[in-house]
Amino acid sequence: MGVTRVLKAYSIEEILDVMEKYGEKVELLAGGTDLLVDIRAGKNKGSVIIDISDVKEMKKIEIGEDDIVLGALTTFTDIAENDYLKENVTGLWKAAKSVGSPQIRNMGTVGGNICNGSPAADIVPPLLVLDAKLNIKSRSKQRKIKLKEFYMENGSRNLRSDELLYSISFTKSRDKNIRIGFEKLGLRNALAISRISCSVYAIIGENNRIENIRIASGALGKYPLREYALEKFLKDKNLNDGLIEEAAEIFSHEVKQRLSGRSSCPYKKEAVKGIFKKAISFEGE
Amino acid sequence: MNNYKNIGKNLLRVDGKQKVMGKTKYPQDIYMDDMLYGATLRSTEPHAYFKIDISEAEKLDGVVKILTHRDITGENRHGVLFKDHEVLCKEKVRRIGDPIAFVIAESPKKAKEAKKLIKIQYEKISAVFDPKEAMKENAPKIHDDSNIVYHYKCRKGNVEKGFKKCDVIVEREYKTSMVDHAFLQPESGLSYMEEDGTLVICAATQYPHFDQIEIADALGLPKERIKIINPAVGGAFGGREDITMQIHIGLGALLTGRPVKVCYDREESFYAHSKRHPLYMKYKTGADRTGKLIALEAEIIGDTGAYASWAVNVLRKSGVHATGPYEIDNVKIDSYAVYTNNPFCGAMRGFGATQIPVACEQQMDIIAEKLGISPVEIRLRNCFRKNSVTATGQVLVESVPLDKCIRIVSKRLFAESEMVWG
Amino acid sequence: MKKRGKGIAVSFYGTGYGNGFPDVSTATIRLEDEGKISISVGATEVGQGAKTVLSQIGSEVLGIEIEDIVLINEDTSKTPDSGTAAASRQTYNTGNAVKIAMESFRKKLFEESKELLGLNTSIGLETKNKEVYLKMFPQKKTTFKEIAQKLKKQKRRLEATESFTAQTTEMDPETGQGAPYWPYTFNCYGVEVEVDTETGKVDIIRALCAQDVGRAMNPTMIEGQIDGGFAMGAGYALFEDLGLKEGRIKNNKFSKYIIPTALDLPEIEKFIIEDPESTGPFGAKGIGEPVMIPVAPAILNAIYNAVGVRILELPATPEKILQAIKSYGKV
Amino acid sequence: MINIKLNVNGKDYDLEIEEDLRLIDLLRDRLGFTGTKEGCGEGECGACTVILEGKTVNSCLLLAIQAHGKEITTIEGIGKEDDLHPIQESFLENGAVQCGYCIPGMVLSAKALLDKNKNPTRKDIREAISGNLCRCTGYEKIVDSIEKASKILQQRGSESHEQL
Repeated sequence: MGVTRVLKAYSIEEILDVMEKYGEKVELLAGGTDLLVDIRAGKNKGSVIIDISDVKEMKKIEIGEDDIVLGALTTFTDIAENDYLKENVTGLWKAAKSVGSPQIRNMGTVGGNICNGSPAADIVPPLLVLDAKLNIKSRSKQRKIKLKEFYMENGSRNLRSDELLYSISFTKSRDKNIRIGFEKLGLRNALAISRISCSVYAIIGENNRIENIRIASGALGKYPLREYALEKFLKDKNLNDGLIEEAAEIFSHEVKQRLSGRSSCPYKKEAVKGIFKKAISFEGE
Repeated sequence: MNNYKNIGKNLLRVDGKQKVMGKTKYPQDIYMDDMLYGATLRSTEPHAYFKIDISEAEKLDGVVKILTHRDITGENRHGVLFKDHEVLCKEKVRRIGDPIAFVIAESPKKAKEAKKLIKIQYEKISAVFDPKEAMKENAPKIHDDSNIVYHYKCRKGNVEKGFKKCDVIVEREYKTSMVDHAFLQPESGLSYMEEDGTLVICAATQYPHFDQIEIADALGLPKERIKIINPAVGGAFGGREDITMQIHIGLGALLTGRPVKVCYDREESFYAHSKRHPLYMKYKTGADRTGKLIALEAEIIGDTGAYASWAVNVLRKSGVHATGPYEIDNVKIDSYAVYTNNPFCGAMRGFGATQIPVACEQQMDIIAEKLGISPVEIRLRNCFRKNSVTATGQVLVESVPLDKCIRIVSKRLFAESEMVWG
Repeated sequence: MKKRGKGIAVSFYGTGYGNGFPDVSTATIRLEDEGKISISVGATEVGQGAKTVLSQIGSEVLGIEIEDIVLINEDTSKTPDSGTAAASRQTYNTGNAVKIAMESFRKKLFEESKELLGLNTSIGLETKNKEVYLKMFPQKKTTFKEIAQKLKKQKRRLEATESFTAQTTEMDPETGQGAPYWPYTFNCYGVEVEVDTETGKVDIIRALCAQDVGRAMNPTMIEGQIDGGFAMGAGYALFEDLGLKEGRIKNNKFSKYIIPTALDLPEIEKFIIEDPESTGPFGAKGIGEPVMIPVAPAILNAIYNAVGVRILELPATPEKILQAIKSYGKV
Repeated sequence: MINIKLNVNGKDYDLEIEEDLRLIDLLRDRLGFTGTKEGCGEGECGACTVILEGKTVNSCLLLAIQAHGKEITTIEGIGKEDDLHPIQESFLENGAVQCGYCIPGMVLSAKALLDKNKNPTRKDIREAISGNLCRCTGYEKIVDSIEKASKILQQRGSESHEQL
């Protein structure tokens, strides 16, 4: 589809005005790292483009008392250069740093990555394990939904054409035994789309008891997924190498079912074990 | 190192400063007044007859002319060795990406728009993509006669007798992939007429004087009427030896009297230029207990895709280098170049000699391991030295420092203990 | 678990078109206004450094600075045919043509100087710093500029055109016996790789390249060729594939056709080996293609040394390596 | 058509453009900054890198409107004929240039890095140019050149401090 109009908005209000006016035909241009590729291939869904890259109120990282709020236009570079996130939300920081290249990280946004809905979106698995919520606004009302409810079974997204995702928030963890890991497997060490990615959030108590655990994967399904079966298996057990091996086998089995019949299945069901083990090692750099 | 004034010195590149300032003009960086823009319509079928209807596209405002094979003023052919390419396909396409029409319009957007309005009906015919199948008598013929373009033979000594004397024989089959030059500068060209009637073709190429001949032949003009300007090349690696858009823009400028420019995007570039030949290599290598090579037999099949390009020279180079740099008394090599309906293969860095070591250098390691000697030792035992004789009987009379290269690398790579293997 | 392995590979490469096909390069040298020297060749600069190396070779013969040379190669109406910029032949073939042409230009230059200086013979004439002087009586000298001005007045041009043809014979069609290429270039490369046995991913952690060059014309540029050749060889071994399916290129753009980035390559230890080739200009041989050839096999041998699997079909993707490890690897 | 204002290499421009014009096409076709190159059209190769408000971006993945009211530096804004930038000087001296097509993007990625990180490690440098593909050089001499340029800039930085 061609592009008929390009408008520029400087505030959320202006965005909502244009969305109200053009409805289905609207396509939001944030970083552009996905949309511009679609436009060039004529695959863009809407023909009215709103350039929202200068809406200041959506470009922020707020470290609050209880919550951390990322404006939807927060770029991967913003996250990668945020020391608080590097120290305390390492998995999210590492995922942001692993995206594409410096140029792509300087433009690509968290909101764009979520809305584009690629199964290999790198920032989504860590946000899933952080049980992040999406703050959505339309002219008439405001909604807050869990990220894990954003991707629908039929491949569409829980976002109406007159609604704007303006920020993402997750609870701030003050408990120091909280660990957040991320690992990605790409074909090369930069400019690499994830073939498998995995993020792990865990509260590890005395003698390594897993008091709470959330796991999410990327590129192992139609969109990034929470791995509930794996979480159930690990919860309340003591984290040790043997347990990790067992969990890796379960994960492999899950992937084998999910991707059976697809050409990538034989490889991904094996390689997922290695990626999971690295994610649950909570390595930093 | 030597007492020369400039030889052996790290003098700065004469073209470096312009490049570092971004001032170097590649063809896509050149603009002229009154310029028209071209877009090539390429086949989406690997093997088919086709019918083309440009009537609707011609009427689109902004379209100045749409070239098809009918507009060609000279010979509708080109090719570095055999003239098996068509400038614009007449009635049959042999690969996905074959050029069928060249739209010339006032803007790139208009040219692309018009391209979509051209109607093509394909009448698909059976295609073949595996060279081994294509070699068979009953395989679909890509060009008129046999699909086997070339067969190189090398015979030295007697391999049957040789293999009987071997303590170890290793037989494996190898296959290399079809890859692309991936030079950073996509193809782009600009053509215009000068006052004195000279037709200028400005495009990145590796052999301007040969392009001149091919363009003159296709336009039916004397070579002296054609001037090739080769302002700057953004990498080539063998991928700019075959004609891509040069004749299309030359014909466009000739027939419209206005400058015509075309810039391929990356996707079109992937289909427009040659690829590296994938090689199927069947190797049988034999050595005695000490690791001395005695006999080597190899059958090499190169898939050259829909057009020959440099297939003969590439598969010949594979054949000559098939032994690796080792003295072997008994050698039997057969290397074939075969047409298929794959994208066409031609020159790429190493030209047939790059694929070979994927096979023969692994054969050496396999033999070494079976004999319990190190990969270094087996290479030093067999490698060419001064006055060694190659499989084609050529005497390497000077400058053969291969053993020195092996020692320098091995000393640093392998710890002392690792030098003895197995 | 990460396992390391080391591997080497050697190669030889015959430069030039080969098999008796006439491999000819032609160069024209001219004295331009102001005493500049122009070298006109049809040799293309594709980035390999031909313009610089050919200027170095030409300037050496006249003992002048490279800045005093204008290298013209962009326009067929102003340059002779010097053959393709391919087959690693430009330094060797067109380098020789430039050297021979410059030597005959030098003779003509001395003849002109003899006239200008009123000498009976050109014996003893030398040239340095764009001056031509009598060795035995240095005050007797003229400059390139003066000669150029004299010629301009006389409406004459001082130029020399020479060609070089490489030695190659056609091979016997039945036995393949003959001398298809000359000269040959040799090398040995070694690599150390690290293979992740759980994902099959390969990282190259060390690279050593010993490259025979005959004589190095410009060491820094040769190192650039070795680095670039190594990168292209690494891509060939591990990443690159057009993904052909029924004649269709699946990986037809840079997001799918994967070439190495700066983070995929190790620091490369390079060793330039000089053993001058008498038929080469100042002993030089072609290296443009040879620098790429032993990389893929060295990597494949190193992968075997690390995890005991032989990858017989390029590229050595994580899928193939992991599948091979699971089925028969020594891990 | 829409109007946009932007500053390129220190000069202000006020232009009427087609709404969906990409930034790279504005720079090359409208303003003649042909040092910005297109290599892939999908933000993979970095040959179209420019610096937008201090950060490197792929100008093929931006609509021109996104640069409205902003400052852009292209290769033409780096150094002058007789006074090259230390990065350009170092690229020449250390053999970093071959075909030259990726070089404008590489120089800009290097500049953006050194503006933020005066003393980068070789890994930092490789990371900074990881979005700039090169097929000729194998990157090593580009990394060498940026490392040496960082030393020269630090030296000049300290010299100017002494003069203050």
